[in-house]
Parts: sequence; C-alpha cells; structure tokens
Amino acid sequence: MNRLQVELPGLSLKNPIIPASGCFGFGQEYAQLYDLSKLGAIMIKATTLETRSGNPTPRVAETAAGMLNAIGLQNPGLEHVLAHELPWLEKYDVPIIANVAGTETADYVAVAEAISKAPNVHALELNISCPNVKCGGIQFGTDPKSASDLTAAVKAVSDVPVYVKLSPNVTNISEIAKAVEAGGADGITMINTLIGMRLHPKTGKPIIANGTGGLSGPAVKPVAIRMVHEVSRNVNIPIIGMGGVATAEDVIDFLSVGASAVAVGTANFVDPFVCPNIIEALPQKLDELGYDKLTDVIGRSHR
Amino acid sequence: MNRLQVELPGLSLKNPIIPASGCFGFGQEYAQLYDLSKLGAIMIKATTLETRSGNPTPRVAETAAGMLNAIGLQNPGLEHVLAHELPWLEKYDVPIIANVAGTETADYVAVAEAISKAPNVHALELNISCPNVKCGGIQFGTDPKSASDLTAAVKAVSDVPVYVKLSPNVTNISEIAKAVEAGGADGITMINTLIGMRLHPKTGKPIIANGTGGLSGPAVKPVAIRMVHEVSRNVNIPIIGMGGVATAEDVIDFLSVGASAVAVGTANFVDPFVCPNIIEALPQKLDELGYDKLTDVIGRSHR
Amino acid sequence: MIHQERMQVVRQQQIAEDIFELTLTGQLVLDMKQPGQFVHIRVTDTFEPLLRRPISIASINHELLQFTMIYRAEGRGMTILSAKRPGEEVDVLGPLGHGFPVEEIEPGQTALLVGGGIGVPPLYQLSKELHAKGVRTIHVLGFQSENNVFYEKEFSELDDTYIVTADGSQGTKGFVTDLLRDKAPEFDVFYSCGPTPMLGALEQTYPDKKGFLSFEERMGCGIGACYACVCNTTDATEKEYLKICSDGPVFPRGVVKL
Amino acid sequence: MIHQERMQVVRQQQIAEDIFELTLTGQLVLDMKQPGQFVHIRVTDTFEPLLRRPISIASINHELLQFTMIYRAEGRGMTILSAKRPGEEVDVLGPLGHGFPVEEIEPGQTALLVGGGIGVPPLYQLSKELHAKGVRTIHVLGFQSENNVFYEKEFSELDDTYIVTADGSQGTKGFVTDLLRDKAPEFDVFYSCGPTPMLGALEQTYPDKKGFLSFEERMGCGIGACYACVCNTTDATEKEYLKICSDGPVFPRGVVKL
Ligand SMILES: Cc1cc2nc3c(=O)[nH]c(=O)nc-3n(C[C@H](O)[C@H](O)[C@H](O)COP(=O)(O)OP(=O)(O)OC[C@H]3O[C@@H](n4cnc5c(N)ncnc54)[C@H](O)[C@@H]3O)c2cc1C
Ligand SMILES: Cc1cc2nc3c(=O)[nH]c(=O)nc-3n(C[C@H](O)[C@H](O)[C@H](O)COP(=O)(O)OP(=O)(O)OC[C@H]3O[C@@H](n4cnc5c(N)ncnc54)[C@H](O)[C@@H]3O)c2cc1C
Ligand SMILES: Cc1cc2nc3c(=O)[nH]c(=O)nc-3n(C[C@H](O)[C@H](O)[C@H](O)COP(=O)(O)O)c2cc1C
Ligand SMILES: Cc1cc2nc3c(=O)[nH]c(=O)nc-3n(C[C@H](O)[C@H](O)[C@H](O)COP(=O)(O)O)c2cc1C
Ligand code: FES
Ligand code: FES
Repeated sequence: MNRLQVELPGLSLKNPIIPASGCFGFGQEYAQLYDLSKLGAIMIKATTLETRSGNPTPRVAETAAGMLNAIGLQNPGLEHVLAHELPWLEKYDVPIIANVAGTETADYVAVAEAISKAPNVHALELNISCPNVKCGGIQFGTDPKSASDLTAAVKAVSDVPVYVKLSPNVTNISEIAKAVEAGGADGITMINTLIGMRLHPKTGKPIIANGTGGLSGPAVKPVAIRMVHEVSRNVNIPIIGMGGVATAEDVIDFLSVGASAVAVGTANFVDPFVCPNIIEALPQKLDELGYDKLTDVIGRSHR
Repeated sequence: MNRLQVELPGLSLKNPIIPASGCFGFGQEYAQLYDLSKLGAIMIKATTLETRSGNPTPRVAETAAGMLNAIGLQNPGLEHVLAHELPWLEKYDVPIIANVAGTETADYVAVAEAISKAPNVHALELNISCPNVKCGGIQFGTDPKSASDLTAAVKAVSDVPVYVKLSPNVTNISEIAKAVEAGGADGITMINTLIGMRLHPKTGKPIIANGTGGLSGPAVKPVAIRMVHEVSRNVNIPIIGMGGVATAEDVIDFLSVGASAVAVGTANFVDPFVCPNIIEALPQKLDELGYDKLTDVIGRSHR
Repeated sequence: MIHQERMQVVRQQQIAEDIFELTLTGQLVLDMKQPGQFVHIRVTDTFEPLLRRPISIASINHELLQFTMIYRAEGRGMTILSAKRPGEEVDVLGPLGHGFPVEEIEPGQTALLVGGGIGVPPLYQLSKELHAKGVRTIHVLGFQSENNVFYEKEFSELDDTYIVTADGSQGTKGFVTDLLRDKAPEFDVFYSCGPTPMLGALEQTYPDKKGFLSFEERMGCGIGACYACVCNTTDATEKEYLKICSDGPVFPRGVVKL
Repeated sequence: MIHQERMQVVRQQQIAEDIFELTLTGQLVLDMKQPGQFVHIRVTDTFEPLLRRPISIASINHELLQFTMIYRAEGRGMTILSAKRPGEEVDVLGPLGHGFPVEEIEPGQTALLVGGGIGVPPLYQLSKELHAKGVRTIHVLGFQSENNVFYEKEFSELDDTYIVTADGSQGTKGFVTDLLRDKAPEFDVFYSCGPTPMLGALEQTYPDKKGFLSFEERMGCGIGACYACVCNTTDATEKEYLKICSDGPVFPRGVVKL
C-alpha cells in the first residue's frame, strides 16, 4: 500500500505534493535538480491564448516571512505550450494540472478546450484569482455570478475535470466556493495570493513596478488555513490547499482542515528541494501522528 | 519647531506614534516601563457597554512573522473605564482615542456618547472590524450601508471626532471607506486584523479556543500598506495606519502611502519599548531622507 | 522593576533528553526577588519566530549577577535558544509576575514541593530559599520517563526527593498524586508547578491544606496589557478573572477555576 | 550541475566601508566553471528574511574547494551574512547562470574590464582567468568614494588598474566613462559589471567593440522557473525576453534592451 496515495477527480496522485502554478515554470528548471516523477502532480504556469510578456520589472519583493510578485502571467501562449512544454513533460510519470488564464470568457474557453486534450493534462486549474493583471483574473474571482458562469462555460468544453482557483481577497470566500461548485467545478484550489505592496525605503515608491503584487509564503499560511477550513465545510468537492506550505507539518495542517492535496509555491525558491524533501518526510510524520495513511488525516480538524 | 508634530481632527499629536487598541490595555502596564507622555496618543482597549469576559483561552498563537489573537473584546465595561481607567490616564500629557465596540447600534451609541465626554478622550475609534466576537464588530465592517449608518448614529452623539476602524477582510475596502466618509467619519483607522487559524501540530485542532483569530504583526504589513495606499486615494479624511509597524522605517512607509499617523500593536509584545524607540529614531530618519518634518513624508508615494 | 536587557550567555548545557540548562548574566538579576517569577525571552532578532517565550527562573545568584533557566527544546523557539553559546546575547524581559510566597511558611515547618516536567525548575530556587529560612522540604518530581529526569541530585542535596515517572523507568511509576497517596507525607504548606491537571489533582488530594500553584498559559505581552493569559476565578475569589502573567503565575489554592 | 550545499565559512573580513569578503568551502566549488556566475544564498534557517540573495563569485580556488564573494552589507540579508564566523554554515545554491566568455578573446589581445561598485567582484576571477590565458587586461573600477574602494591592490597585481570615484576622493573624479574618454585605452574586447546606467553608457562609448555585460535584477528562484528576472531584448535579438538568472547574468552587448 502506498500510504501517501490520494485519489481526486482526474488525478491519481502517488503523493499529495504539487508544485504551485507560476512557481515551477513548466518543470524544466527543477528537472535539473531532481526527478519530476517523484511529484504527485505539477501545476504548470498559467497559460493564455496569446503570448504574454507580463509586467515590467522589478516583479518581486521580499516581505516579512513572505514575498510579493507581479509577474503578470508571462507565458509563451497556448500554441507553444501545446507544441513544446507539455510534450517535454511527457517523459515523466506525473499528471499535469494546466493553469488556465484569460481576459474574457472566450479566451478561457479556447485555452481550456485545447489544453484539456493534451495527453498528460489530467485536470485544469481555472485561474480566476490572479491579482496582477488589469483585466480578467481576479475580477471573475470576486463575483459569485461571474465565477459560476465562467466555470460552467469551461466545464462545457473541457475533456478533463476542472478545478477553480479562488482568490483570498474577498469578504466571503464560501460564497464564491459554492458558486463555482454550482457552476460544475470538480474541485477547488486555494488560495491564490493576497494583494500587497512594499515600498522602497528611500524613494517611498512601490518596489514592484506594477505597484501592488500578490503576497505568498509562510506569512499567509494562517489566512489560507482558515479559508480552507471554512470552505471545506461549505462545499462537497475536494480542495487542493496552498499558501505558505514549506514543511511536512504544513502539509498535515492543510489536510487536517480538509484539503485533499497541497500545492507548494514560494518555498521552492527558498529550498529548491522542498517538494521531494516533504514527500520523503511524510511517512514519518504519519507514524508520529499514529495514522496509517495520509487520507486518514484529511478533515481531522472537523472531527 | 517640533518636526514630528501632526494635526488631526481632535488630535494635536506631538508625534504620530500611537499604541494600537487592545495591545496596550489602558496604559498602566507600559507605564511601569516608560513615561506615557512620550506617546503621540493612546488607543485604549475596546470598551463595551457591559463588562465582557472575552473568549476562552488559549487566546493567542504565533504564526510566521505574525500572531493570531481572539481576546474577544474582554474589558471591564463602560462604567469602570469612565470611573477608573480614564481618570488614571489623566496624569499623562497624552490624548486618548477611545475604541468603542458593541453588538448593535444602540450599544455603540451609548458607549460613544458617554465616553466622548471624558475630558482626556479626544477622539473615538469605532471598532466595526473585530473578527473575534460572534455578533457586532466585523459584520458592520463588511457591509457599506451598515458601516455608514452606524457611523452616522455615533457621529450624532459624539462630542469628539469619530474615526472608524476598517476590517481588511473585504473584497473592496475603498467602498467601505467611502461609505463611512459619507456617514460623517472624521477619519479612518486601518487595518484591523486578517482572519486566520493555526492548528496544534499533534491534534490538528485550532490552537486558539475560539477557532479563528485575528492575524497581526509584520506578516500583514504588505496588506496594510496596499490598503492604506488605495484608501488614501479614495477618501478625503485622514487615515491612521497600522498593521505590522515595528520600526521607524515602517512608520515612514505608512506615512508615504498616505497615513497621517500610525498605531503600533503586536510589536509592543516583541519589544515593550518599541514606541519610545521609534519616536526617538524618527528625526534621524527624516534627516536621512532629507525631509524637514514628518508631515512632508505623508503621501509621497502618490506624488 | 521590570527591565529589558540583552543578557550574556554564561553557560549552556543539555541535562536530559531535550532539556537544557542555560545561565545568563546581567543587571536584571538584581531585581529578581521571589522564586517562581519568570522572564520573557526573545530568541532571535528577526521577526520569525516573533513572540517572546515565558520561562521560569530556576535559580538566582545575586553575587555573580547570574540566573539559570531550565527548558525543553522541542518547539521552534526553544530549539533556537538551545543553540546559543557562551558570549552570545539573549534579549530578556523581566523579572515578571508574582512567585511563590516564602513568607507563608514558618521556620521549622515542612513544605511539600510538587513539580511536573518543565514545572520542576522554579521549585529549585524555592527550595533553596525555604531551606535558607529553616524550612524542611519534601520534593516530589514527576517526569515522563527516566530520559527526561533532571536535577534529581540538586534537589536530593537539599532534602528528601522522590522521582515519579509515567512509565516507571525511574522512581515510582504513575503520577505524582499516586505517590502522594501511597507515602502520605506530612507537611504544612504545599507549593506546585506543572500541568494544569496535576495542579487540579493536588487541590483535590489536599482539600484542607494551605497551598500555592503556578499556572501556565500562552502569552502575548507578558506584563498584563493584552488579556491573552487570563484565567477564570472561583466563586470564592473577588476578581472575576486574573492574568497569569501579572497577577500570577503563582496563586493561592482555590483562586483559579480548575 | 546546480547543487544545494551547506558550505562552511573559512574566512570573513571587512575590506571597505560596509564591504565584506567571505570565503566558503564545499564540494559545490568543483562545478564553478566560468567567471561571472553567481550563487544564491540563504542567510538564515528561519523564514524571515525569506528569499535567497544572488551574489557573484569573486574568485575560485578549485584545489582548496574554496570560493570568495565580496558583498555590501547594507540591507537586512547581507547584514546577517556579515555576522557569520569561521566554522558556521551558509546554505548555497549554485553555481548559477552563464558568466563571462573567456573564449571570446585570444592570447595576446587586450581586454578592458569595467566594474562599478559591487559589480567589481566577478571581474577579479575573470581577470585571473584572462591572464592565465595570456590576455592583457586594463581594469577600470568605479566607486562612490575612497571609503568604498576595495581590491585595488589585487587588481593592480594582475595588470593596469584605474580607480574612479564619484566624489574624487581617490583616483579620478567622475564616472568610469569619463576616465575612458580621457584615457582612450586600446583594447579588443570589453567585459563589464555594474549599475545598468553604466552598462548603457559603455555600450554607447564603444559602439563597434565586442563586449559582454553582466546584469542585475531582483530574483525569486534564481534558476529560471519564476519569471521574476526577465529583461526585454533588442530587435536584433531572436528571443523576445531573456531571464537574467539562467540565460544571463552575462549577455553579449546589444542583446538586452537598455
Ligand atoms: C509562566 C510560565 C513559565 C514557564 N516556565 C518554563 C520553564 O521553566 N521551562 C520550560 O521549558 N518551559 C516553561 N514554560 C513553557 C514555555 O513557555 C514553552 O515551552 C515555550 O514557550 C515553547 O516555545 P517554543 O518556541 O519552543 O514552542 P512553539 O510550539 O514553537 O511555540 C509557539 C508559540 O506557543 C507558545 N507556547 C507553546 N507552548 C507553550 C506553553 N506550554 N506555555 C506557554 N506558551 C507556550 C510559545 O511561547 C510561542 O508563542 C513556561 C510557561 C509559562 C507560561
Ligand atoms: C547576478 C547578481 C549578482 C550579484 N552580485 C553581487 C555581489 O557580488 N556583491 C554584492 O554585494 N551584491 C551583489 N548583487 C546584489 C545583491 O543581490 C543584493 O545586494 C542583495 O540581494 C541585497 O540583499 P539584502 O538582504 O542585503 O538587502 P534587502 O534590501 O534587505 O533585500 C530585500 C530583497 O531585495 C533583493 N535585492 C535588493 N537589492 C538587490 C539587488 N541589487 N539585486 C538583486 N536583488 C536585490 C534581495 O535579494 C531581497 O530579496 C548581485 C545581484 C545579482 C542579481
Ligand atoms: C512568482 C509567483 C508566480 C505565480 N504565478 C501564478 C500563476 O501563473 N497562476 C496561478 O494561478 N498562481 C500563481 N501564483 C500563485 C501560487 O500558485 C500560489 O497560489 C500562491 O503563491 C500561494 O502559495 P505559496 O505561499 O506556497 O507560494 C504565483 C505565485 C508566485 C510566488
Ligand atoms: C492581542 C490583540 C488585541 C487586540 N484588541 C483590539 C481591540 O480591542 N480593538 C481593536 O480595534 N483592535 C484590536 N486589535 C487590533 C490592533 O489594534 C491592530 O489593528 C492590529 O493588531 C494590527 O496592528 P499590528 O500588526 O501592529 O498588531 C488587537 C490586536 C491584538 C494583537
Ligand atoms: S500575556 Fe498579555 S496580559 Fe498576560
Ligand atoms: S529568478 Fe526566477 S526566473 Fe530568474
């Protein structure tokens, strides 16, 4: 028995550790460091219909136990991802979750339809929560009706299960979660980044050229944990949790509040081996806690 | 000339450093350590009409560069505060900002009316953003109409200017800010805490007995800075900024994005002398940045 | 007077599994007046970990301006503290709170000192002061297992000392209250520090004795300002609640609702 | 190959105002192949400060498994790094990126090396390798003021070295480009590292020369995965953007849009 195995719509995961979208490119770089087949799955960088050149630099700034980023969804565009990035990843035994972004419903639908047909894409992650682009992204993620409609439109064309990625920058996250569930989402991924700003100490202007950026890293973990805790009580679809995961203990925490798997973002920059290290540490964590298998941990906060 | 002087509705501050409500009690404890007359003002602990015994313990938990609290507005009640706490503070040359909390409009109004008549209370801080009580508090702070109405009701009875304390747990903070401005607020204080949760690593249950708590400390500073930056563009009343202030540089940051003064909360627990230390460091900071007086720094991010 | 001081590490050594003994020096020691007080320690200058940690004063040497703490290095903060070497500095706020009243017992009388785990340390300074006053002491010290036992020798040198371990690997097996029922020691006043269930069991075991208990709670400020560490009181108590950091950590029996 | 290694501090010393020289030892040194590559350093095991810091490799000693960095300790991370003592460990990711191509110049030819401030360090290893190949070098090193000048002696021992300071307190007053216009040195290839405006001025001063420039940008991953450090390219370049961490930090002149 594989104690770390987790089954989710479209995803049979040998372990619940997934590099988060935007923090792992399309895998090539980390493949220099370790075998990507060790991973539960990979969430690839947001893909849009057209090539995007993203925001001006500086695009990142450090904050207390966290960082801000405003990459602006830079990516080589759907065609290139289909022709090069996804085929390159086929040599690894790892399911791909394709992060889909756009400006309006039509682009989302076009990307979703095409990318869901790639053989190694086992699920989509609908990015309705990117705080770093002027249109599209977060505006779908802060209004229940838009979120639900977009989910339904994408579901209608996708060949694989659709997970919707929620923004934490809302008054009532359960409302959005219920809306995307009603729209037909197969799962939820959460949280995307909190909107933040850091100033240059001398000039008093934002360090990030875009002004604001998305806050991630250990600093946001308490916010993510409470949101997953709340949403898992309000929906019946599975959750992939993220926000500040850096250790096996953090993974246990997300599963405890009801996530079925976790994504690791910022921590990859701090320790590029963090994903395989966590995977290796999990069985001992289970022993310490007295659980046979990881799925026994899921939702224990609620019991 | 006092380079640190700041003038705000009801408040003539010899410097812009104010211990934040709930982090400084009613001053007695820190008075053992230094002369409270050094401070710009003091925001006293939330006062409610009746005595409140607060939430069960544990009430605090540490997080990465931050902490959670769920004190639950424990306080000795209006009568006691008027009879003992405020008179005790009269021996110091420091204006008091009274943090007013309640369950419904009537309590807020009753506390505001009475406490605004105390001789050393120079302003009220209307707490519509406490995330740690079951009713009252945050529910006023997440709905523009309720926030505006409550502000107007309190303004009608208060003898001193009214500042409204905003919650960061909203989709659109400018909307709430504009609503309280329309309701007659003389100023805004922001931010209160973000809702968060931390689990006990062994049991998987929340450490804080209340379940969730309010996140504060350096971890939240980027969120606070971006919100003050945004709100200062959208209202014409002054802002007292807070959220993670621990150094003179942090104060400069809050002023840069448009705050006119700052409150210091969690940092008092880390370094009990943080307020006088910051006040002492500010003139040299001004020299380094090439400003004559602190008010020159206000809003420089926007210029 | 409460002070904040960057104190110097004099000595640091591991004395049992995960248990360290750390001696610091500085002026702040001069204000340590009562056994059972604590210090609030910042283990790093960065913001992670952020909060101070409350640790009891285990022994005081006013002449050398030194005091000693004994702590379990299991969590994040204490593990960082355990890496400090002689000459390095530690940011200490203290002395804090109200400790064990030595004046509540007369010379010639007998005190029962009951400690559990990391509740044992403050009893050491207490025992020394009681002996200096001519009070006999009986020490009953509970631990998980023999690997966790510390200061048996130090306490034995002062007076009768019984070790109890949960797994029976050293001394008597069980809880301290098991041993107390068996041995039924004679004494006048009891003083105790340890897990809350132990304190509750002690109050029940000795319903008629004068006693003083030291409590623990998660803290913010450590000085009484933040209301993090309040405890409810019994009906017999005038105040509705008490703060463990500034009103305690030591309270007479019967004051705190258990 | 990129490695992550906890390397040991061999030596740490201050060599100018706020400027430190740190030598580390470990296996990772074996993979350092090219001057101008960098390492990505984590200065603490806690989460604050969180991110790694990119620092150039200033010199390499393959025999001793040692390499040296030179850095300015002004910000939070570098100040923490500057407190590390011999025997302590530093978490290093590297070697990273593509450095200065020594193969682009022939023995007997002359290279102009232009450095500004903390852009000076990688030029030292470059100069050593160029000399090993039989290339002459001219060093033009710009600093704010005499207090900030470092490695003048080291560079002088290799070849002709000119110091320029913004305030004129040492060497020539002004910018490196002022000195270059005055002296008009003869050379075949230029190599440079320093503030972006300096790199731009150099490209303009020598429109027809072969040259290589090392760039800086704020980084996340340091290995090409996060798109934090991209720079735009000129029309003459095929790719639309380049990543400074993995495609650079050194690019041929004319590639990066300045
Ligand atoms: C008055 C008092 C005296 C104490 N004396 C001692 C002593 O002499 N020796 C000793 O080993 N321990 C003592 N403790 C317990 C000690 O404070 C905790 O073991 C310590 O805070 C754990 O910190 P950590 O960083 O290692 O653990 P972490 O789990 O990383 O701590 C996380 C947070 O929880 C708090 N916390 C965790 N456990 C406790 C606890 N049991 N009590 C209070 N806060 C806690 C920490 O202070 C910190 O804010 C005392 C506690 C109190 C209240
Ligand atoms: C390829 C490369 C090579 C470098 N080589 C050297 C060198 O040899 N010596 C040296 O002193 N400096 C060098 N730098 C600059 C060095 O990275 C920064 O000085 C350092 O990151 C500042 O960190 P801090 O914690 O002291 O400052 P802080 O201001 O506290 O840093 C905050 C954040 O901003 C980032 N940051 C701040 N300044 C810079 C900068 N100039 N470039 C990139 N990121 C920055 C930090 O990495 C950190 O994430 C190099 C930069 C790059 C990109
Ligand atoms: C540099 C960077 C780039 C990101 N890009 C994307 C993206 O393209 N699409 C997306 O859905 N989320 C993106 N995110 C958000 C992360 O996937 C993740 O939701 C967030 O960072 C919280 O997790 P963490 O704290 O582990 O980083 C990005 C985050 C970072 C730090
Ligand atoms: C222990 C604690 C108690 C608090 N109690 C109150 C309160 O009674 N009323 C209130 O308006 N805010 C209260 N707050 C919020 C602070 O006033 C402040 O808005 C917040 O902590 C952010 O600032 P900081 O990061 O500097 O702590 C409390 C915060 C803490 C940490
Ligand atoms: S810890 Fe703040 S009141 Fe006790
Ligand atoms: S720093 Fe991540 S791509 Fe360059």
